[in-house]
Order: sequence, then structure tokens, then C-alpha cells
Amino acid sequence: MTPDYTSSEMMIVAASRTLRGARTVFVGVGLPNIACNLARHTIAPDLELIYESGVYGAQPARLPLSIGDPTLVTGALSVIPMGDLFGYYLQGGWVGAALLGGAQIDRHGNLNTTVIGEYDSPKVRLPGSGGACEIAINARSTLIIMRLSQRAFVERLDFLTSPGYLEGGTSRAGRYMPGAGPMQVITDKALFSFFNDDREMQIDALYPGVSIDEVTAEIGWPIRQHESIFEVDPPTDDEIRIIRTILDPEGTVTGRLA
Amino acid sequence: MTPDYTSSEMMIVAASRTLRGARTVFVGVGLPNIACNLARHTIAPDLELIYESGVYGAQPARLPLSIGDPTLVTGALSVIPMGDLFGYYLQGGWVGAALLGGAQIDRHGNLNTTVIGEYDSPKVRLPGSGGACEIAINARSTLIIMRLSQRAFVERLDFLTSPGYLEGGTSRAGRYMPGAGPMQVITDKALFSFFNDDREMQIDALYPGVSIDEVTAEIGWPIRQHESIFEVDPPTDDEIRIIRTILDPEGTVTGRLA
Amino acid sequence: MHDAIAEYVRDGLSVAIEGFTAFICFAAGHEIIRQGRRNLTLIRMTPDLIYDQMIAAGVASKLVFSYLGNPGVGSLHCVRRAIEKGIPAPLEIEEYSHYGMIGRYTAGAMKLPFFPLRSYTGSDLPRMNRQISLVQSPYSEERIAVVPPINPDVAIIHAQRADAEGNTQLWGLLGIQKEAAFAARKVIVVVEEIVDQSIIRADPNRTLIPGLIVNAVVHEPFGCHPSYVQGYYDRDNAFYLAWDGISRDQQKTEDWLQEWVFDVKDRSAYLEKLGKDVLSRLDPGDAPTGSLNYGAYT
Amino acid sequence: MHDAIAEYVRDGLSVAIEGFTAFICFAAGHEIIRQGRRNLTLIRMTPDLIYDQMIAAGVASKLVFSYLGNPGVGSLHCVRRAIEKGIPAPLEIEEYSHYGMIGRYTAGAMKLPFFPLRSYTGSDLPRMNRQISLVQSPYSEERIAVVPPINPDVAIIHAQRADAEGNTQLWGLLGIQKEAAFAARKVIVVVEEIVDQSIIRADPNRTLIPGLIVNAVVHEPFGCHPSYVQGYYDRDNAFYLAWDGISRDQQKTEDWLQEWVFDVKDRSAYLEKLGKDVLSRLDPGDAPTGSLNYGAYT
Repeated sequence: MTPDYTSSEMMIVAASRTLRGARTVFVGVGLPNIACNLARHTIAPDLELIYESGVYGAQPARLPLSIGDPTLVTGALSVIPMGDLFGYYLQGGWVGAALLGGAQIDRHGNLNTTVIGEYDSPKVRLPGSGGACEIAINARSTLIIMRLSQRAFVERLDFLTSPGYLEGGTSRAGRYMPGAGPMQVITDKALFSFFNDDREMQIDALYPGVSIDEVTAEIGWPIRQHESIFEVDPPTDDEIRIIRTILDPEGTVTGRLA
Repeated sequence: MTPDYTSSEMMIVAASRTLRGARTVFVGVGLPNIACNLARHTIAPDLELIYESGVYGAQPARLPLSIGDPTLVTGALSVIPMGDLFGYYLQGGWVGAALLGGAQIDRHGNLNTTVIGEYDSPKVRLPGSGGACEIAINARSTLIIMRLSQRAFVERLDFLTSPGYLEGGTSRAGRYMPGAGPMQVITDKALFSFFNDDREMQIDALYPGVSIDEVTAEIGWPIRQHESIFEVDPPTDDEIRIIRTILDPEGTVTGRLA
Repeated sequence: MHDAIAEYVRDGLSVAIEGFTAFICFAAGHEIIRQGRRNLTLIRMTPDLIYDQMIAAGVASKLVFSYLGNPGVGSLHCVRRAIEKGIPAPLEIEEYSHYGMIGRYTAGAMKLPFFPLRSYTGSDLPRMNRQISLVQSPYSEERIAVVPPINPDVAIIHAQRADAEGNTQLWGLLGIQKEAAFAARKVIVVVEEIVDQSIIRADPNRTLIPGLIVNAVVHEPFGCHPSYVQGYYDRDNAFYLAWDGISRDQQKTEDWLQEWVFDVKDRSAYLEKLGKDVLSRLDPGDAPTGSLNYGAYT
Repeated sequence: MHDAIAEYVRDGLSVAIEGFTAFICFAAGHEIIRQGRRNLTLIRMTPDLIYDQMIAAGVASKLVFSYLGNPGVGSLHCVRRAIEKGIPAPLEIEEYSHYGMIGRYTAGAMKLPFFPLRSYTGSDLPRMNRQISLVQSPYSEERIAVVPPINPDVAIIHAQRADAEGNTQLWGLLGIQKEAAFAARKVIVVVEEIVDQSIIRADPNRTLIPGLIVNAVVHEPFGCHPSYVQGYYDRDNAFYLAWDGISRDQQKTEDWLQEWVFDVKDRSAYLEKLGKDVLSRLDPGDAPTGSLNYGAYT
């Protein structure tokens, strides 16, 4: 039986569920944007969306095309200079959760969005940090959304742009990093956490119909597994309905990423 | 023959004339406010008034009662948070001239607005710095307005709130004090400057009908005299007319201080 | 107001009622006096009449400030009496310049370990206040003055309007209210009007304080009298002048506090006692902004 | 526009055209290309399509930035081609995070020797950019990251409206425009409308940039297309998508530059070529703020 949802939709649903009861989320466009809006419609009705462009409490009248889309401004609760957003909201400790992604991630949740190859003679020049470096340090927690692949889940980053748990264990402690670090990694096949003393990524849950081997095959190091891996509940009819009829009726995001 | 103006009016006129061609002035209320507005009506038509309350380009519809008067807000060019005013305008180097006063001044133009007597057991507790300390350091130049008296022009300050030329000479140099320091001291009897190598206060000019002895008698140290002291031109009919009919028709300031 | 003060302003806490000349929430100050708070640390750039009254009433043991004055009038006699003579009780002081206080609030709001500013060179202030320090720049020879963060236990901010969740809009002198609110552990917003959220959302650049950081929203029209609220009422300058006389004498001050604070139940009773004539004398007249378009972008 | 660019944007200078996703002044960028400037240092948090085009045209030798992307679409192929392959010319880069760039502009605007921020801990960025340094707090054990000030020779800021003296009002995403303008040695303001000063004075809290710091005011309606101006027009997303295809190839990019920059005399000619249909497709519809009262206070 083919499931009646795409892997992008499953990712969106899984990400949205991690925001249960959250008050604020720092959000990008595309899939994370839909996940956050889905959470507002379901398990986090008081969730306010914060965009690094300087927007708090956005209420977009259409699917935003970028984090600087004018539809995020119109009808927002507050629109402020970016210095205030990063200084008062993020560094001030008011960002509860933040969604991050990257081209590469290592076992301790450190992210690379800067370069593939050498910095001075790159094979692929990536976008760079943007706000990710300070978000990874200051947001109370981060959620990482990435598709599984050997190229992305690597033994060694080409460049560490945004810190996760650094060398693992208590590496963040005593280094004036106010945030707790990555809580979860949400992929297209499984969910991971870092809930162990080494702060090393571990498989917590599989999506319906996915085997452990399909997951470990995409990871560039011997991945830890939680002692009792569970299966994620598939999207509910309600979740799928909200995504397809309200949040992304043209399939711009879910279609493109599927 | 009794002159047909008060000493307050002469002070206002003398202060206004120092602003010839100035673009911005950092201003308090009372006599300095009238002086600046007189300058706008006469020799500095492009002068914009900056108030530490966060107002740039005020156009008060009535005589402002304080630097936070709402009439300074309505019709201003820009009203901003105080942090922006002190950071971007003052420290940023955009304040051309600033008017300061004080309870005590010494021969190098240092000012006390904090305390008479010991700091920990004061005879008179004065208002304190307000913005004066950073204004004295960052404004491109300062103009000091004070009435002459032995109690005010002292050999030794009880407390140095706002720096003038500190110990004199080149004391400001190499200390990251962007402003040039006090240009002039405007009193009710004479004008003083610091245009000598020691940066020590000197009598430059006397008001009409005032003798040197009347001035030196009010100063707590042997005051220097410029080699050719001149006599200040009395207020013109136009200056007096603007003060009395436009700027302070009820004599609130000129009357109270006369 | 009673409940917000009772819940958040406890004995021994630090409290910042901010607003530079404007937006000074006398209603909150009077309620704190009425509830008999003690040993507060009062924080404010310009203590103004409100802290003069609170200090005369004995609520404070410490004052953190940058300018002591009755703006445009003269001295704060009650504060001076406390500092110079210990009446009604000794008052510890901690003193900065304006930009120093701004820097303290800003560092507090941004969770910075310090705020750098070009001030204090050659001044005696750092000698009397060891909190003012220096930091070496890694880019030049400069050692620049720094001040530490301040995080008041409670900030009380008055504004024109907010929605029920505390998303607060303010126009006129913005002072240091945003920084004080973000720096504080608890925030009480007091407004002239509580409006529908759609009004806030129609002009999002005007929102100074987000409901996210607000713990209580109090609806208190004319809550700033004798201070003012831009576009709503003018400063009652006659009172600022009269206070200069009253406050010179501790007994006269206490009589005034009895009559205008202890003997009135709340702000409504105060306004009734004040009378409609005073309030209508303070009407500011009209100066409209005009309307702008944000675009619907549907 | 021609005269403002000719006077202030000279070969070898550093230039910041700011505006985060919004208010990006393509009209100024195109004029710089048309006038054949060389060896510019381009400064911008998010280089966006405008710097992609300018770098493809060979005006720049260095780029200072924090995020390289075609927002919501993908890569900036021309910038990547310059960095990865030196086409059309090698491009030196100096790279920060967003808050690092914000801090650099802020320190530049406030004439601070450095700006402290909680970032970069554990990141490789400070290894690649030695400008990012550390400072010891005098109040704790903390060593906090700092960035140095930046003072562009020229900042170009687009906004909805200004008066003839350059007192400039802006609503929507405020980005880092105020800081960039105060940090710059010369400021060019480009606006959709030049209005009477009385309109500016009617809403003084809305003024982001004072005329005091502005060297030239240029009236250039639709000067941001294909970027947008809040309340005036929408982003032309079709172009942002199309650019992804054009920009992958240097020759196609140069053909586009020939057609849309070199072969059009100025912004009016560009708009005429673009056609009225495109502009009317970008109409944002209405979302009015309503009017407020500042009070006359006469």
C-alpha cells in the first residue's frame, strides 16, 4: 500500500509536532515555514513566528516567497530593525526554538553552510552563515531539518559554520553559549536526538515503512541507536488537509521538495 | 543712560552669535533654547536643534517648558530612542555645537554639576551629569553658559563631572575624546575663550559698560586677559524684537533670569 | 493596577518606571506607595517627581540614576533631603551619565556582559562608581569605558495603546522604554487605551514592546498625570511648579501624599478629585499623522 | 541618479547598497555598471541579485557579506563563479554572520572601536577572518566575540519617501539601513516620492534617516524593481526565478546586462522596456495604517 502522503509532508508534520506548546520559533522559508504554520493550526496555537528579517508575529496572507516577503510585514505584530531582532529577541533569550538546516552535519550536530572543499579554493561555495551561527548559539534550542544522505551526514565537516555540541559531551558548557543546542534532527526517513552523555546523534524514531538499514546507509559514521526506536505516527488526515488546502495549496514547497 | 536690554538678553544674544553658520546644536531649555532659536532667526537659518530627549529638528509651537516638552515632538523632523540619539548623533559625530552649564567651572573649562562639598556627605546635591559628560567629550565643540560669580568660577572643582581641557594644554589629545572641547564661555558680563597653548580661560570681550575689574572680582583665580579685549556689540533692535515678540513674549526666561 | 503591583512589585525588588519626561506612570508609583512597599531599589534615568514622591514616602533604600531634577523647574527636594540628611531614611545612590544608563539597559536587554561608550574620560564619576570600567580594544590602542548590564526585577512602561496581549505601540519620546522592558525580568505595561489586535497589526513598525515580554497589561487612562502622553494630554506644568514648594518641606510633602495618594482608593478616585477642568485644560489639540499603505500582498 | 553616482561612487571606493530582501536599489546598481566603475569593495549583508549582476559586470574586486543567496530561490551563480573560478575576475571575500555585519555597521555608525556579540564560539569563521576577535569582560570570566567598525565610503538607501533635504521615512523591513547610512562617509537616498517637509514633520517617529547625513536625494519611482518597496510594489518573483537560469552562464548574463543595463539610458527607459503590465501585476493592494494624533501643543 502506497502511503497517501509525500516524504516532504511527513517531514513537515514531524517538524511541526516538535513545536508542541512552543511560544516562539525562529523560522526560514520553504519547508520550515510550512511546518511552523502547521504547528500554529494544530498543537501550538500561541506560537509566534520570528523572522531574521525583523518580523515578529507574522500572519502571512499568502505563502511567503522568502524571509523578506512583504506579506510577512503586513499584519505582523511588530517589525523592527535587524539589530533589534538579533540583539533584543535572539541574544536577549526570547527565541524558544529555531529551525536550521545545512549542507553538512556531523555526529554532534555541528553544521556547515559555508563551503564544500577548501575555504580558499572551494569546490562549492555555499551561502555562508547568515544568522545561523548566532542562532545556533543563542536560541534556547534548535531543530535541524535535513534530508538524509552520505554527502550531508559526514564524519568530518569541511567547515564548521554553526556550532551544535562541538566536540560533544559538555563542550558547550562554560563557553557562554546561552542556548541548549540541537534538540532534534528531522529528516525524510527518521528522527534523531542527542539525548546521551556524549551529545552524539542517535536514531530515535523511524518514519512508517522505513527500515533501520535505509537510514544507516545514508550516514557517514556508525550511527548510534536509541535502545527502543519507535515508529513515528503518520500524518493525520487533519494535518494533510491543512497543508494541502491552507498552507501550500499549489504544492510549491511540498511538491518541489518531494 | 540705562541700556534698553537686560543682562539675560545680552547673554542670549551673545550665545546666539557664536552659532553663526552652525548646522546642528545640542540644546537645553531656558536661556540656551532661546539663544538657539534666536540664531535660527538671525545668523544660522539652517540650524537644527537636537535635544537629548531624542528630538532632531524641533520646531516648537510654544516656548518649551523642558527638554521633554511634547511641543518639541510635534512637527520635529525626527524623534528617536535616546540610545540612537546618543549613539548615532552624538557619538557618531553629528553634533556640531553643544551648550552646557554648571554650578562650578575651573580655569580649563571643566564643569561640576554633581555635588558641592564631599560626594559622600554633600552640602548640596546637584542634578548630576545627565548627558553632559558624554556631550563634553563627543560634541565637536561646546559652548558654556554661566553667570559670573566667585562661587561658580573656582580655583578647584568639588567634583569634575564633565571634562573641558582637563589639566590644560594637550590633555585631551590621545585620550579618544573626539570633540575639540569648550570654545567659549558666555557669561552675564564678559566672553571668555581658551585660545592659548595652555587651554586656560581668558577674557576675550566685555559687554558694553562692564569694566575689567567687575569681571576679575567674580573669578576665583587670577584670570588671563587677551592682549586686545574688545567690547561686544549690544543687541540689535532686531535681536531684541525677536526675543520679546516671538521667542519669549511673556518674559518667562528672560524675566526669571534677569 | 492594584493586582499588577501586588503581584510583581514585592519588597526589596528593583523597579524601573521609565519614560523620559513623558509617559511617566504616576498611577503605578502611587499604587506602590499605597501598598506600602519597602526597600525597593528604584532605577530611572531621571527620577523626576514620581521618585521624589516615592522616596519621600519611604519605599526606597537605593536609587540608580543619571540626572536628578524637576525638569524645567529645579531641584528634586525630597531626593536631596534623603541624600543630604537621610530624611525620611538614608538613601544609597549609584550614579551614571545618561548614556551610561542607556548602555546599562541596552546591555541588560541584549544580555551583553558590558556596553562600550565614549564617556567618562577625565571625569570623577568612575572614581565614585566602581561599576564604570575600561576595556582594551583589540583593534587599536584605545581603552574604552564600559558599563555593566542592568536587569530590573520589574519595569513599568506607560504607552498610548496595546492589545490585550500587551503588544504595545508608542509615539513621541521613545526614551529608553524598549531597552528597559527587554532588560527587565517582569514587565507591566500601562496604557491609555486597550485596542483590538487588528489596530496593532495595521502598523507593525509602531510596536515598541511585543506582548511576548509583557506580564501584565493595565488600562489606566490619564495614568501619567501630571506627566503627559503625546497626543492624549499635556504635562500639568502648574503641578510641577507647585511641587517645588510642597516638596521643600517633609511635612507638607507627607500631607500631600496623605491627601492625593493614601486617601484616594485608585486612579479613578484621583482623577475625580483632580476634576474635569484640569483634564480639559491639558487637551493637546490635533496634529494627525495621516495614513500610510503597507500593501495587502495577498 | 546619473549625477549622484558620478559624483560619489568613484573607482576603488567601498559601497554599501543596503536593504534586506526589500528596498534593494537596482536602479543605483545598474547606473554603477553603466558608468563602468572598477575595483569597488561591495558591502552588503545579502549580496542578492544586484551584486550578482554588478560582480558579473566586473565592477568589484572585493565583497564583504554574511549570506550569499538568491532569496527563496537558490544560489547566486555569478558570485559563485567569481569566487570558485575567478570569472570575470578574482573576487576577494570577507565574510561574517548576519549579526557580525550588523555589529560592524552599528560600531561604524556609533564610532565605537568594536561591537560585542555572542556569536562565533566554536565556529571556523574567526579562523578564516582574523577581523573577528575577542575581548575580556571586566565583570566576569567571559571573553566575548567582537567585530570592528565598518565605514563604507558610500551608502545607497532606498525608501518610500523623503523631503528635498533628505529627511527620509521608511516602513516595512527596516533591516540595517539606518546603521549603514550613519556609518557611511557619503549617503545617497533614493525614493519613490519626494514629499513636502510638512508630511515628514507630521509623523517624526517614522523618520529613519535625517537629512543632516544625506548628500544626495534621488527621485526614482520603481527604482527597486525586481526587488520591492512595501506598500508601493511587490517583488517580481518571476524575475528572481528567471535569473537563476540566466546567471548560470556568464555569456547569457552578459547578454542580459547588455540588453537591460547598457542599452537602456536610465531607469525610465528600463521601466518603459519592462512595460506597464509588469508594473501593474506588482500592485500590492491596500492595507492602510490609519492616522494617529501627535497633539498640537500650541
